[in-house]
Formats: sequence, C-alpha cells, structure tokens
Amino acid sequence: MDLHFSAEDQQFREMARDWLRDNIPAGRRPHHGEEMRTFDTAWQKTQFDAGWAGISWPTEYGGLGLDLTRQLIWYEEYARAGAPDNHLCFVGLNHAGPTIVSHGDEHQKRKYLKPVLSGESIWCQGFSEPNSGSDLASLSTRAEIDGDELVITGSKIWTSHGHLSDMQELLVRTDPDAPKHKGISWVIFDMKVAGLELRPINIMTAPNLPHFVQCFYDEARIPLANVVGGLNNGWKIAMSTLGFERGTAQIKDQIRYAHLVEEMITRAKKRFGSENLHTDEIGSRLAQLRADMAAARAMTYMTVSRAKAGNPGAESSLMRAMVGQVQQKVRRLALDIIGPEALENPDEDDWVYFYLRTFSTTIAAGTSQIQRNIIGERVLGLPK
Amino acid sequence: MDLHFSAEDQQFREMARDWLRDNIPAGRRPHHGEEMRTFDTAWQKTQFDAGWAGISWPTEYGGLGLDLTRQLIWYEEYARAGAPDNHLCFVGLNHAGPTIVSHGDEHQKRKYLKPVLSGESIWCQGFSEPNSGSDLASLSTRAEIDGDELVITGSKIWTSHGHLSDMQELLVRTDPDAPKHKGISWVIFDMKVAGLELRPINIMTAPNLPHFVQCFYDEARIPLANVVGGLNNGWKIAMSTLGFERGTAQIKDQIRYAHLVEEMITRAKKRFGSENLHTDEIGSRLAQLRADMAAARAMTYMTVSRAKAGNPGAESSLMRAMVGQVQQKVRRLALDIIGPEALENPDEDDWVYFYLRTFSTTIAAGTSQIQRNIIGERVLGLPK
Amino acid sequence: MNLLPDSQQQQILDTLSGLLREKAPIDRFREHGEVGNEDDRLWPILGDLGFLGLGISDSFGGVGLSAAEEVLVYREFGNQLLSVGVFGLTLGARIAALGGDDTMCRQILSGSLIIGVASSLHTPVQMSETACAGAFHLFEASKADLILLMNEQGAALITADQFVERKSVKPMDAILTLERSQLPASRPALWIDASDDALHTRAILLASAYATGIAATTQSMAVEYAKIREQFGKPIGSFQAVKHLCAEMAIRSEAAQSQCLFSALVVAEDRDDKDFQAISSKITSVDAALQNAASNIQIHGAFGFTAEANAHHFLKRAHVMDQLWGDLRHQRARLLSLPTPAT
Amino acid sequence: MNLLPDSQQQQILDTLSGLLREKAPIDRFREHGEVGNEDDRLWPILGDLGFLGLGISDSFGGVGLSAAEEVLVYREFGNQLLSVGVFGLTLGARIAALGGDDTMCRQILSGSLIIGVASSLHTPVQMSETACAGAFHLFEASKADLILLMNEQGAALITADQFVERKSVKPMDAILTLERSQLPASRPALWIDASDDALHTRAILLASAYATGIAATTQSMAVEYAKIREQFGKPIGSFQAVKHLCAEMAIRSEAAQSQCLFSALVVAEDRDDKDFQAISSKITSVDAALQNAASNIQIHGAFGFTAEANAHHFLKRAHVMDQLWGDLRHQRARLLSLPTPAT
Repeated sequence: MDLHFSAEDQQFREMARDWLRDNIPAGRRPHHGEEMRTFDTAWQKTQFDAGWAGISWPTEYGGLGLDLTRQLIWYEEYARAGAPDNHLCFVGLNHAGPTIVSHGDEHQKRKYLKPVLSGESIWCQGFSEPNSGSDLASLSTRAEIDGDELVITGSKIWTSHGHLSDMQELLVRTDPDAPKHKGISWVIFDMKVAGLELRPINIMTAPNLPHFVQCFYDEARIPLANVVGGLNNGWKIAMSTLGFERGTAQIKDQIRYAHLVEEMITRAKKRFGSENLHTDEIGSRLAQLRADMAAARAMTYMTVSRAKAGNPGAESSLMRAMVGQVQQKVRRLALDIIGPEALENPDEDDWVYFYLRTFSTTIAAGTSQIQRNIIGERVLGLPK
Repeated sequence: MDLHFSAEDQQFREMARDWLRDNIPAGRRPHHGEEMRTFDTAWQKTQFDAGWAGISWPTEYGGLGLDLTRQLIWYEEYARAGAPDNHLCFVGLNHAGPTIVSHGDEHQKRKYLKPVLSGESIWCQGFSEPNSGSDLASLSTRAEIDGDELVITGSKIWTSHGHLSDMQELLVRTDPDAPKHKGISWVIFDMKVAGLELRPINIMTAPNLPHFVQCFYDEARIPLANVVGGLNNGWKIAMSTLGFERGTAQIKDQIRYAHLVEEMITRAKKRFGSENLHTDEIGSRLAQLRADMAAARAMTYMTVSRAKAGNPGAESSLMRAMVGQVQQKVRRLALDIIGPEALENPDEDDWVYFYLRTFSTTIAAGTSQIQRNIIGERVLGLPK
Repeated sequence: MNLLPDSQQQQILDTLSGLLREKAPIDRFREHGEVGNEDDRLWPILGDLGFLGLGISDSFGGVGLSAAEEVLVYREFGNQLLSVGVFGLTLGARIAALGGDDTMCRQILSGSLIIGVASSLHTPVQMSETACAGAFHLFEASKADLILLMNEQGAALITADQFVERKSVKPMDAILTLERSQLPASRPALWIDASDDALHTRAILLASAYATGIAATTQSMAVEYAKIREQFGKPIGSFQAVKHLCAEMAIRSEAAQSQCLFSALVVAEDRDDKDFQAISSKITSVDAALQNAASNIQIHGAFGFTAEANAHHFLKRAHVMDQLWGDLRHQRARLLSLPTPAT
Repeated sequence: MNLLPDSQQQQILDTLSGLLREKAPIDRFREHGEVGNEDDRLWPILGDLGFLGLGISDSFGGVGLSAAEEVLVYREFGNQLLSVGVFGLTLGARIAALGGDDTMCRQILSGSLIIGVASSLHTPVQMSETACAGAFHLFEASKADLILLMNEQGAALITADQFVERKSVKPMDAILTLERSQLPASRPALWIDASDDALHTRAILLASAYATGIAATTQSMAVEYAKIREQFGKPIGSFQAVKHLCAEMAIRSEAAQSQCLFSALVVAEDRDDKDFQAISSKITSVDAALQNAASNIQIHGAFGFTAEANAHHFLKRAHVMDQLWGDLRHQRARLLSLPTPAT
C-alpha cells in the first residue's frame, strides 16, 4: 500500500497542470447545436495538437501509450483546472475508439482513430431501438450482405447528438436466424451515406432544442469492411464497449462531482451561514456527500490499483454505482440549497440545468436496476 | 366527506375513555415468560368482564357486534390512554378468532371464540416451516386422516410465544397429490395433545429468553372436526386470515406509532433544545415523521371509510405498508435521538428494546418485498 | 366520519373532470410556444360553472360550499396542470369577499380579472394592512390586474403596477411565465389579517391538493406504461424493481390524498389543529409529487426524458408547488414548532 | 499509488486471519454467559506475534510499521468481533511509547496490562495534561488497570481506580461489559497532547477499520445465505429485491474499505487532510456497518432475528463503533467544518 506517485508520474502531473492552466478555453461551453460542436472540437484539437489526447491509446494511432495511473492523473488535473467536458467527443473517446483499438483491423485503426483524438470526427451511438432498450440484444435493425456491402434497414433511437455527428458505432442484426446474442454485428457507420434520415428529439432540459435523434435507415449502404471484430460477433464487442464506459470514463465523473459537492458546500454556507450548518439537515446531507465523494475517489484508486495488478475485475462496477448514487443525492440536494431560485433556469447558471440533466444521465448509463443486477450476478455470484 | 362521528359514536368514545382511564393496569408490562402471560390474560379478562372485548365480533359469541368505526374509536382511545398492548392475545384476537368467525362451523364458534375474548385461551400461529417462509404454500407438514382424527407429522417454526399458548392455528398438508395451493387445510390444534414437542428459540432482543418456538409434531392427533372451512380449503382460509391482519389490526400500530413519534419529539427537544431543532437533521426527520403519521392516520380513516361504503379493497395494504415504512424510520431515528445511551438496554426503558424488536416485526408481518409485490399486483394490477 | 366524496361532491368532480379532459388536455402544451400557456381562456368557463367560487358564500356570487370541495377540484387542477393563475382567482375571490368588495369578487368569479401570484424570494418580507414589501417571484403576472400575496401574517391583493424592477426570467417550468420583482412598501388594495381568516393555511391546503393531483397522475402514467412496455419478453411491470417502484408511488399517493382530504375537513371546521394538518398535507403531497414525478420519468426510460413525453411537465410543476407558500424545509420547521393536536 | 496490500502486508493478514479463525471464531460467543467474553485470553498471543504493536517503534518493543498495517489488522478484528478492549491496548501502547514509558509499553504489548476504553456520555468533557474529567461509559473495564480516554485535545491513560460511581449497566451488545462512571478531575498517568500526535485521528481510523470488517463480513454472510436459501423453487438471491439489497451492501462495503485504506496511508504520512480522510472513513464505514448488519438480518428472515444466528452481534457491535470517539452526527458536523483538502 502506497500513496505516492512515482517521480515520473509527478512530473507528468505538473506538466499537465501547467498546460491546462494556460490552455483551457475561456468562456462558457454552449449546451446546444453547432456552437457546442465548434467549442468541443476546437478544445479537443487543442489538446491533441499539444500532445495530450489519448493518454492510454497506442502511440501508433496518435495516442500517448501511457498507463491507467497517468490517465487518472490527467483526469484529476483536468477537473482541478475546471476544464470543460467535451461531451460531443465522449462516444469517440470512450466507446467507439477503444473498441476499434481492441477489435479493429489495421486499416480501421489507421483510418478512424486519429480523427477521434484530433476532434475532426464526432461519433455517436446507434444501439437502442424503439423496442430494445435495456434488452439490447433483442435489436431488430437488419443488415443484409450484398456483395462487399451491407444494406441496412431499420431504426435506432436515443442517439445523443446524432445530428452533430460524423460517424456512428452501430449494432445491426446480420443473422436473423441465429440466437439473439449471436446474430449481431458491430459496424462503423458513416452518417453522410444516403438512406439515413434523422428525426430530432427534444429533451426536458431544453424543450426547443434537439438532443437525441431517431435514425431511420432505408437500405443505407456501407462497406462490409466496416464490420469490426468479425461478422455476427457484435454482441461480445458491444459488451466490451460498455465495459470501457463502465471503467475509466467514470473516473472523470467522480472527480467532477467531488468538485461540485465542494461548490455546493460553499454555496450552502453562503446562503445559510456556515455557523448554522453543522447539524442542519442540509449540512448533514452535505457532510455525508463529502464523505461519499472521498470514498468514491478512494474507490477510483482501488480500481486503478486492481487494474495495475492485472486484475481489473467486475468490482469497478461498484465504483460506478457509487458515483451514480452520489449523483442522485447531489441532484436532490442541489435544488434544496438554491431555494426559490430553483424555479429559474437561467442560461448563465448551470445548477438547474444540471439537475434536470441528471435524469437523463441515470437512464443513459443503463438504469440503476440493470447496474445492480450486474453487481449481484457478476461481482457477488448470485444466480440469475 | 365528513369528519364528525355520530352522537352514538361520540358517546361510545366517552364511555371508552372513562373506562380506560380507570382500568388500565398499573405497572410495566413484562416482556417475557409466565409473568407476561399473567399480565396479558388478566388485562384481556378485565376488558372482557367490563364488556369491551371483541368490538366487531358477533354478539352471540361474546363480542359487541359493532362496526369498524367503533373499532377505530376504541383503538384511538386505547392508545390515548396509554393502555398496554397485550401481544399474547394478538393471534387469537386478530387471526384465529376472525377466521373462525368467518369460516368456522357453529360448534367451533361456540367452543373457541369466547375464550379468546375472555383471555382464557392464548393462540399461536403454526404457518411457517423451516423450508417454507415467504413461500408459505410449499409447506410440508402432513396430516393423514385416520377415522375421525387427523394424524400430524412435521415441523413448524417461528411460532411466537408457542410455549405460552393453549391453541394453535395450524396449516397442514392433507392432500399431498394436489397442486400446492389445493392440498392444505386450516386446523385448530390443541397445544396439550401428545406428540408435540417444542424447541425454544431465543431472539436478539433477549438472547437468554425464548420468544419463538419450533414445533415438532410426531403423529399428534386432533379430531377431524377441528378442520375449519373444509378439508383442502386451507390456503384460501389462510389468505383471508392474513387479510384480517392486514386490515384493522394495523390501526392500532398506526396510532401507537403516532404517540411514539410525539414522545420522540419531546425527548429530542429535551436533549437538543427545541430552539435548535427547527432545521436540524434530527428535527427535519422528526417533522417528516410527524407528517407521515398524520397521513397514516388519514389513511386509516380512508380505509374505514372504504369499508363502510362496502368496498374495503386491497388499498388497505397501502396503509399497512406506510406504517411499515414509518416503523423503519422510527427505528433509525430513535437511537439517534438517544445518543450514547443507545448502547444501554435497561429493563426500565423500552427504547432500545423497541429498536431491536422492530427487526422482527418487519419480518413477521411478511417482508416489505412481499408487501410491495402485493401492492403492485393486487392494487395496481401489474403482471406477476 | 367519512373521507369519501358524497354524491353531490362526486357530481362536481365528474363535471369538472369531463370539462378539463376536453378543454385542458395535457397535450395542449405541445401546441404552445416557448414559454407560457393559454389557460386564462378557461377562467370564464370555470367561473361560469361555479368552480372558482366553490368556497365563497352565495351572497358574493359563490357556491357556498367549503374547503372540502375546493380541495377536490384542486386535485383535478393538478391532474391537468392548470395554470397556477387559478390560485390567484380562488384565493383572490376569498379576499374580496371577506373584504366586503362585492364587485371585485364577482369580477374575479366571472374570470374577467386576472390575478398573478407572488412567491417570496427572500425573507424578510413586510406584511401588514398598511404596507407590504419585499422581493418576489411573480407567476402568471404578465396580464394580471392584481397580485396575490400572503404569508402567516395575512393575505393581500396588490395592484400589479406597484411591483417594480419587473424582469422576466427563464423559468424551469416553461409553461408558466415567471418574473422577478421588487415591491416597495405599498398599501394593499385589500388586506385580510390572519386573525380574521386562515387564508394562508387554505393556500397551503390548495397547493397540497394540486400536488396530490400530480402525484396521482404520474403514478397512473407510470403504472400504465409498466403494463404495456415490454423488455426481455415481458412487461417491465413484472420485474420486481419496477413493480416495487410503482408500489412506492402508490403508497405515497394514497398517503398524500388521504391527508389532504382529512386536512380539508379540519380547515373547513376551523379546528385548532388546522395548521398542523394542512402543513402535514403539504409536506406529504409535495414529497409525493416530487418523488412520483421523478419515478415516472425513470420508469419511462429515455422516452420519459424527452420534451414530447409529458412526464417532465409534472416534475417541474411539482417544484413550483414546493415553493409556493413555503418549501418542504420551511414547512418541516413550522410543523415541528406546533403543539401535538388534542384530537 | 497502490491501495492493495504488498506481499509483507498480505503475509501479516494471512497469519492473523488464520489465527483468529482458529482462536476467535464467531461461534465462541455461544459458549459464554449472559454478558462478557474471554477475549483477554487472546491478548498475550496477539502481543507475542506482534499484532498489538505494529505501529510502535521497535525500540519500544513494537514492529515499527504504520497505520496502514494497523488498519489491515483492525479490519480482521472487526470480522471476528474482537473485544473492543483491543483498542485500549493498541492505542494505550502508542501513548506509552510516545510518553517514553518503555516499561508500560512493553507490558501492554505483552498483553499483561488490561486497558479499558472510556467513551464520553455527555459533553463537556475536561481534557488536559493536568486534569481529565467527565461522565463516561467504560467498555471492558471490569479487570482493567488503566482506562484509555481521548478526544480532539489529546489522549490519556488514567488509572482505573480514579473513576468513581462505577455502575454496571445492561449493554445492548451483551458481549462487552459496560459501566457508567464519573471521572472527577484527575491527573492522567500519561498524556499525549494532540499537537504531538494525532492519536484521536488514529482512534477514529481504527474504529472505522473495525467497522469495515463488520460491513464486509455481514455482506458475505448475506450473499452466502441468498445463494443457498430457496423459496418459490429458487435461491432467494435470484429475486431482484434480494439481489439489489446485496448489491447495495457490496457498494457500501467497497466504499468503506477503499476509503479506510486510503485514509490509513494519509494518516501514516501525517498529511494535512488526515482528519478529513479519517472522518470520511468513519462516516462511510460506520454507515456501511450499520446498514449492512441490518440488511443481513433482513435477508436471513426470521432466522436472522434469533439469538443463535450471529447476525445480531454484528449489528450491536456496529452501534458501539458508531459511538466510539463520536457518532455519525458528530462526525458529519466535524467533517463539514473542515477545509477542502488541497490534494
């Protein structure tokens, strides 16, 4: 057991800290539309150009090839600096990219990975369907092989920012006769091909601006070479993709919430007076959250420690669930601290936006029920 | 909608109040053994002799033949007077008695009902078995018909106060070949017959005194005439018995907890100072409990209103679940209010005893999971 | 003792419920712009049928019934998320009647006066017959002639133009217009002291009735969806996790509804424990509304989070009900300070 | 950075774990009378193998390791519900060593001095080098030579006979002896000021380590039972309600364990945020211990509530851990008053 980072790690940390301090974009990140895309891609490009993108990605595809500890350090410094999250790059950096790194062929890697890191290529997800939500494996979007092409027909839904994306990680049924988990393929879909139509879906945080899209594929054609990891092998690939999300990506959230809780404490002390807060019901909940966040961070360190020992394990789902729980508590507490102002949703203050937004985050990351099934079955070995 | 009780109801209330004030037993109710039995039976006899037992039971079997409103009034006055609960009489008064009232034959009614009301006969329950807890219908204690007798072999467990009881409401399998719900009979079992052995089971509130017993039946014989409601008809009968428990008996608990919460508020104000409690985390939880208890009482009134309209309905399970939830909150809060003294369990102060005791109450009344299944399926009509 | 509506009350309910389903379906919000609503078109209709003056004596143009009937209709208003402007009318009419202003009362009951609703932004607020002052949120005040303002001291109607520094703000609940404003010390057009009528208690009661409507409607929405939405080859309502979530919603909803009806009768009789009961009702019902609205979104999955599902409207309105006349934190503190009711 | 035990630490753990499973199985409580235990028989054995002096420098007869190793063994102590007298020994030895009393330190480490543990009944308590005073619960003090007493000001060893009005009380956790007593202003036999060593922080840390043991063991008990106990023809662990309850236990347990190990390293390095981390650890672990112990009882059904199931011992001991050196309420208030850690 050891709390110390190596001298090299420490040096990396200081470089990251210095660079972030000098380079994080000024101004508030727009929540919507092309402005948001411009902001996110520019910020990603800045990181890439300065050599900070893809900490743990292989060097031959534009990454830095560093270990999980460095990734952790980067996230810690990123959060400490108050650097904005570039959500639009999330799927590329945390789902599609790592999947191609693990399962793609050399051509796919060369072609698709670097544009993710450089911010040139925005990816979205095409997994859920109107009738396949938590039961993902029941998906029915078909892809028929026609020569060296796949011809795709069907519909995907809940594709965040699909209208702002270039590429899509898409799950399609390539063998309708196989058992449901065995006839699915994971494909790289170009959002510019003919035969794709998008229906915007507005969300409760901003009822007049699209967030999701529904995708309609009408005999849309992509090269057969865009299948990643082998035909009909997509279920396994997709599960590993979700695994990526369930792993390191959570670290960033954990750190972000820890900062948020400290902000909430500051705000609560200002509103109620710190001398009144000790045994106050809001004070007590804040203190509990502070302890929770300390523990979530320690869980992150535990996850990184296990990964370094070559034993990442299903336990990382515990950290993920903890962060989810904390998010629920933060959600409820944030508005209580704000008081009457909670009824306003001003563009220049993120608190109410954040409150409403967490409703989707919980759903998007797989419901807490599904998460608890996974913990019960994979971590604890309880029967299905 | 009307809050008023009729003049007759009001008169009944005043008589009850006067009588209770003058007659509730002095001294603390013993928690264990023969002392407890002596106390409970004497108090029940006092009520019976004065004409207060069996408010809603038919007059021909010793009851008062009054409606649910009067029952409610009696419970309210009972709680207001601080009258002690005679738990030992619970099964007779709330399970076995009402079952015999509804399903027994004339002989059974004449023979068994009055002794319950007069406190002469203490009943216990013989439902659960070592391998049949929440899955009650899987019970395997056998009863074979031999002439005009039933010969019972098997075992029952978690029989509260079995060692202090005279009679037992017992579920036995009389047709092993029928589907599991269709081969069960509900029988009246005399705890004095040969072939019954008891193993005492101590509980966590008092590790050195028995609370439960396990019953071992080794060819124990009872008359076939002790079957209530017809052979192999026991599952339906038992469900209605549990229905009784889920109905009016809960009213008493609801009223008792409301008083307890007020006591907790008094105690908390004394410990922390009422001026410090307004937004205190303990104060806030107490206020919520106060509101919960007000609502639980209103739910009771709603239940009684529905019953009077001839439509008792499954909704009474909502009131029951609410009281269960409140109990959980009370449990956690009680010790927080006590502080360091929570580590003591003195005989003269019931708080810690109560805290530990609630762990069993929750389990005995059917787990909260089973309760929520029932609400989901029977009240809301969700699929099994 | 009976908490169920009698036949006359049931008839009022049935009439109103039919009317609102026709004139104010939840889907009406889809056809509206970014902020606001057109519910003021309903006021003359509701007024005409007597729904705005149920608790007003007939000598002032009301129906002469009690808080019990008001609570029943406010639950329906909550079901359909009627504009909170309706609180201004019901409570404003009561102020006018108690203040002896027959003309104003009849104008309100006919739906021809618009009354916005003020909600305190910060304490302290000054409230008396001679001067009211403070910082306020104003709901539905853009076309209002008068503003309703009340707290534990009393209730006031104030002419709208006395509010200054009015500034539209982007509301969380975009169906309602929301402004921030200051009220410099101003003499109210009408003032009813708390010692004369427990108007503030009644306001809390009506907000809680509205919240029970939110709790009940979101529960039904969730349960209906759980019955038809299938995953893994069966309705999601057959999974324990979803089933138990629905059961919790039903428990909260029943608790809120029962306490609301009970406290309505206590308020109608002006019993000593009216504050105790009405505050308990607001705590229970706002908690139920907030939690049920959130669970409803969750049970609907991603669909629940969209603007086209109506689920989010209920959540946002539940927050408005929380703030009106004191939020949960405030109500809990008040409840704890009250004595144990004698009955 | 690594939170996993290294090979030396793992060896310590394996040795201790084997020893305790043999010498201190949970079932040992069944053979004992109404109140009390015989764990003091273990002190010489644990002392002999160095487990009592892990954090004491070898010049005083200790092993010369750190809070990290202490935390690892205290988790094991919690797994087996070792008498809380062990806190008296570990912390008492540290006081003796820091106070320069070599003889006393070696006596403690050999298990030949018995040290009871005082827990404050009420504030205020007087604590200084010249006089300690107050009202206390005394744990495991019936045979004690010295009593351990500490708070944020410092840590003291006080000769047992200075406590007056000692009165045995019936404990909730009947495995431990419990007394109430008064301490009139008394000069401690040894005193270590908080400015010299963060003994109180260390005490909080060790209590939290013990609590993580309770949380982890009750989780395992519940999960094992859920795998084998069948109802409705399948293991109860296959029902979502039970499965999710077990998942919650695992989350709490992992959180508590991670934070405890992390804070042990912070305390070992005497970092500025040691109070922040140790208090967070106590909050997380006591909460996990209390909730997991309660859930474990619930999952065991009626059996969980019996005296013969060991489940109740863990719940009761979790309450003792809560009270030792400040309960959850106290710790939350303290945590909120601390600044945000720099790192």
